[in-house]
Amino acid sequence: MNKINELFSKDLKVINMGLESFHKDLKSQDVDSIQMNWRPTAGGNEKMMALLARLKTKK
Amino acid sequence: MQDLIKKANKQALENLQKAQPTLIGIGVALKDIPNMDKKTILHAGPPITWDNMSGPLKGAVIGGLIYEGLASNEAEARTLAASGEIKFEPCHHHNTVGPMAGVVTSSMPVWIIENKAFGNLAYCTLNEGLGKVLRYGAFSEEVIERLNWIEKTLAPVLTAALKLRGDIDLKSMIAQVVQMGDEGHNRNKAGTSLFIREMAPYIVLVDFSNEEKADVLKFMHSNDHFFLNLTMPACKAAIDPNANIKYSTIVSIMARNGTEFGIKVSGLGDRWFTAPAEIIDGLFFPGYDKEDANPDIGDSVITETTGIGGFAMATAPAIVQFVGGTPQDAIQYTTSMYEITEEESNAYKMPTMNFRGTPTGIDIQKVIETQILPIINTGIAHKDPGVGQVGAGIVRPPMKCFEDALEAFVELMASEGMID
Amino acid sequence: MEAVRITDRLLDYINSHKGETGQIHSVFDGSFNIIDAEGCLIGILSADKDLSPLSMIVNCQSFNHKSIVQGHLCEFTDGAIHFQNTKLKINTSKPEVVNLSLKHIDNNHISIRTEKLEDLKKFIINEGSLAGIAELIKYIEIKETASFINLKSADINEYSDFIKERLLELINNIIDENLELFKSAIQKTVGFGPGLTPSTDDFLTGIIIMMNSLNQTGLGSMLDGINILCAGKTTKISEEMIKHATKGYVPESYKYFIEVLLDNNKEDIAEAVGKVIKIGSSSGTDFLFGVYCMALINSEKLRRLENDQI
Amino acid sequence: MIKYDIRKNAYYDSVTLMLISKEIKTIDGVTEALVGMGTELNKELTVNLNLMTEQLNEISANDFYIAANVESEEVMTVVISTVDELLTKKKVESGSEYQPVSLNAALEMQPDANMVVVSIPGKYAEEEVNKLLDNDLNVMLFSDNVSIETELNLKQKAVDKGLLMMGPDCGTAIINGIPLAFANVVKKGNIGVVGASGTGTQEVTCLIDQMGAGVSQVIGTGGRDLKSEIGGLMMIQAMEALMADDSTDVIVLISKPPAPEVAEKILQLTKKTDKPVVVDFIGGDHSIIKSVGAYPCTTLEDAALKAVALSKGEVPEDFDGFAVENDVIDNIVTTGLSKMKPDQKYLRGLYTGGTLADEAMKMLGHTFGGIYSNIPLEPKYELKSLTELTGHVCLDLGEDQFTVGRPHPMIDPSTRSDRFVTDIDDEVAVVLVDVVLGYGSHLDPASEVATSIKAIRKNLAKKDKDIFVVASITGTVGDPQGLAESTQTLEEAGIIVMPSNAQAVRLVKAFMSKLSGGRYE
Repeated sequence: MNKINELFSKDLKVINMGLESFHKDLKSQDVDSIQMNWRPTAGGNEKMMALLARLKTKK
Repeated sequence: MQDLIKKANKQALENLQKAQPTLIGIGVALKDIPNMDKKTILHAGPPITWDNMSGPLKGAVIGGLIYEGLASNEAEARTLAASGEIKFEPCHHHNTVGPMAGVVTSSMPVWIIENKAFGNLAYCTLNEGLGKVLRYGAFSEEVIERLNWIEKTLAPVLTAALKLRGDIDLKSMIAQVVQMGDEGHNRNKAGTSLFIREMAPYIVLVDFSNEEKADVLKFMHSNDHFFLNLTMPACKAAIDPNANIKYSTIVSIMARNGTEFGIKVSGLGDRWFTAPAEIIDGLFFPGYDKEDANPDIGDSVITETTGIGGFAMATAPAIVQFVGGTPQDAIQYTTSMYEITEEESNAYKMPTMNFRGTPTGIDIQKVIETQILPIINTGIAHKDPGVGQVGAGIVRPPMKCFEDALEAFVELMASEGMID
Repeated sequence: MEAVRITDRLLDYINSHKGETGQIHSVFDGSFNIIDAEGCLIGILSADKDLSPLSMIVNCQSFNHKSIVQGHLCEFTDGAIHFQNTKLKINTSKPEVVNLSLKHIDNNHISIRTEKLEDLKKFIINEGSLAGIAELIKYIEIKETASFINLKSADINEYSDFIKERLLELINNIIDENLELFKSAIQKTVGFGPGLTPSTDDFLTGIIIMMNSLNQTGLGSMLDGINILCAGKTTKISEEMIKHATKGYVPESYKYFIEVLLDNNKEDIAEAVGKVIKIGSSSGTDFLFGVYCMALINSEKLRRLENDQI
Repeated sequence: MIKYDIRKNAYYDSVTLMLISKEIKTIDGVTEALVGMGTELNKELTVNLNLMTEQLNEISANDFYIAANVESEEVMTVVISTVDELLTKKKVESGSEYQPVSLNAALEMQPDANMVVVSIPGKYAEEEVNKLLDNDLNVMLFSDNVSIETELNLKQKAVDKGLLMMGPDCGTAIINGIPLAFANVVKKGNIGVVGASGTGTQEVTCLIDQMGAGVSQVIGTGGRDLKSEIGGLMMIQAMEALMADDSTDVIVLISKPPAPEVAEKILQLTKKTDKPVVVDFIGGDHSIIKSVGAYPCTTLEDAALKAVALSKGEVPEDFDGFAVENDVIDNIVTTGLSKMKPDQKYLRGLYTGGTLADEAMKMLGHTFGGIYSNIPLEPKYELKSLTELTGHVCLDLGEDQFTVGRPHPMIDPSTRSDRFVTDIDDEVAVVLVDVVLGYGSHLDPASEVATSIKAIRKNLAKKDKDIFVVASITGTVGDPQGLAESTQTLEEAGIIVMPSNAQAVRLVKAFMSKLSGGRYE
């Protein structure tokens, strides 16, 4: 069975990244959902993002 | 690169988890602390010159000089301090930690903690109690008198009692107090009580007058934070083996001198990364407010560096008013710290977190990535010398320390040809 | 959701209104209200809220989600309240039933000890929320008539300043047992002040429930029709609170407090007062202020009666 | 200046009210302020504090109000936003579940998560979705402003891993019966839907529910999936899953007309299943669909009807009429026409759902002249100005031109409320609107429309005029807003509510055709 059909046979467990109203809607229907306090990597600080990325490169 | 970092960080955490900080005795700064001499004064935080010291630290230095007999009054002490004759060095450069101003002078008695797993030692003065005390920059006669009493009575009584009692395993003691509602930084009530319980049977046996012995017990009893000066060097001893692990991005020191906040990172060895210390957002004692507060000061943040203090806030519901008022807030704070740490403590477990281990081992990569700064519980000193504590609260280090450290780490790796 | 505790009146009410519908009137974090066709307000509360005369506590922490929306309809059925639009249902078949009546205290001519009233005053001043009108307690003196002492030079909030004369008028009309003037004074005080239940309404609730509990001739008859006088002059939620008080019903913590206050075997009112002060923002304190005034009026009256007999 | 903020029948707990009172008095530029319920005595105090304006008379005992003496309009805006902040802040605190920042922490809290709904700014979507797919998580990517190259990379990765990557710009899905983002409460059933158009998919699923049938899964693909750059990667992925799904007996595909080679690929795939496939390539060519044995449709409603018929094993028939008898429709048209004045000749379609607007224009075609739009069928009908409308106009108010700095009109209907004021002039005869219910949508969009229409009617009545207003509701009885309640709200405002967008458009077509004595016939 592929992963999508596997999904169809399970309870939906959601992570919501972004608009909190989507999470609240799910909660109000008793759906298992958690809300992330998402923020861009390094708060969007491009210099820091570049530094982190450099440490992740393979050499 | 990430594989090397992971391996190094794993090593750092293994060291930390394996640590066995143990109280082995009381010594004297001059004799026991490495590279100490009569003209050296140790202080909290990263290096600082006399000119740049804040009020409480200057006050403590003045008090220290008077206590040592190097000066007889404030004016003399100031002149001497400014003369260049006195060497000011961070406690951390001498395997030592000091709360608030953290001033250590040559005659002071110090706890000696041995990390039995590695054999390294750490030192810290004996806690002076509350009110007008040297660590908050007070240097009046009563302060000096108390320091003398600590030297002449408290330390000898405890030294003798410790000899009878034998070594005390601080790791298991801290593990217990974490389950008794202490987070190990702003709340030390359980720790102090437990320590008295351990020591009392031996104190009564030692060869001192009943009055002296009673004074010692009363002194410990009257000061909830007595145990802080044991927790701190225990943390220091535990984390010092991580002072220099190549490729590790784990924070090995956080400390403040009242002017600057500084951190060190394991893989970057001895380099300090500093930024101006922040004013603490906290609860003030009646009659004081933010205007009176000195910027963040003290080495006590070594507790957070090793995964207790603010990181273990969830276990200390008694002091949740510092973090917003409800035990739920405290749990939120602790939970958020798991996002920037490498592992969970195998020894310090929190009942309110379903006995989850405290978040341990701050990774600078994670701090930058998530923008979550370590949370620090701390006392607030008055900006003027000698006034003392004016409140308590929470503070976070400046982001700049972590940004600079990350940049330095990347540069180092690049210079070694490890990355492009 | 399951109802955990319910007042006997609400249970009776639901049982006698089966098949009828109501509408969600207002929604808060820890509670929401249903209003029915007759205009009765029914409170659905989370566990940490105070049970009020026509309410129930359910096993739900927060009502702040989309399934409970102002204006949604519901239906009372046998053993449950069903909400249309959503699948929400409150099961009312097995809750603990609570009686919140204060009518049945049978002591005639209760005299509350002066020390107890002094304690009450201290608690209100030191621990209460004086953001409503309760700060007037510092200045009020009730003897044969009521008056304010040293109020002119005092710095009081805009609400207290605005209402002070009318409050005095109201109290004096009670002392005089002048029914007509009392009723007109009520109309001039009801529905004033900050909060969802304006401060004077909390104050009046205190006055009214004490009139009911003190069980003195003359006072009880003054209560007839008060709820009609207040209609439209304050919020629906307040109107209902006053209506219940005229019938001798108050929220659970209020009831507990009055019982402690009136029980001469009990000295310490601190715990009971503490519970009341926590209600609302200043509501509990304003209520206590009303209770204090009425209790003082009563004590003064009894004192005069005794003196007369001598 | 003295300003008011009045909230009718609004009840906030006292602690919140006190907090508001305290906070707004500290705002710079506020010299005096009063916060409370609008009882007579509180209003009297308002007068005493010199905060009187005639607005005070509008307030009743059950209204919450703020009266403030402020330096400028801007200060009042600050006051109002402070109040809103305080009102919502409390709610967040009461939730008090920890909200993780990093994906690792989220996965620790929800270790068996299998779906992530992503609605973050588009420029960060690539990095985050890549991480999600690396963790074998299905993704619904609501965000827009994601480049087509990124979309291709992400979908390619999802296909390789056998995962769903719905989107970008995917507004609706129902997985295992759970509505995600903008979706309706639709009964469970045996119809599987794959949609590349959000409101189109909502309309079809709602109609399926209203017809008494239900859905197994509703999978969104994002609007660009059937372009040649993407090649229908996700639609194919979803179709294959539905073909293999035992709970799905009928498959419905909804999209704007795809690139020809993509259409070909998808239709070829339908041959590989015994399950009937209903295809609505809105306004697209039918013959090619028929040639592979699938069922083409004329409208979204037609698609729903055919799917429902097939789900019951019945033979589907084309539907292009009304649910009621023709004389009922004639009657509505005649009554409406009788109220028109000679200068009233134009149509205004004000849509919150883009696919519905598109369907309307396609159905109306050129029956009574071209229709200007921000999403025109032909370039020459592109609106030159969004502020001065002339001729027949049909707008998709969900497009970027209208949503700069404000939420989508399905969430915040004020965009449309404003357009009602500006766009309906003396020459307008007919207004055509959609009302989209369900999770994600506004709490009561019907009331917003009703209020606007009532106000317009009131103004027109002064000139002895009226307008002909037709609406359709995309919603179900299970939706939080309620289909019946919404219908009632609209009808009470004199709005004709049709059972589907298609029928609403047909009614408008009939009306417009007869307007001005059959000028267009």
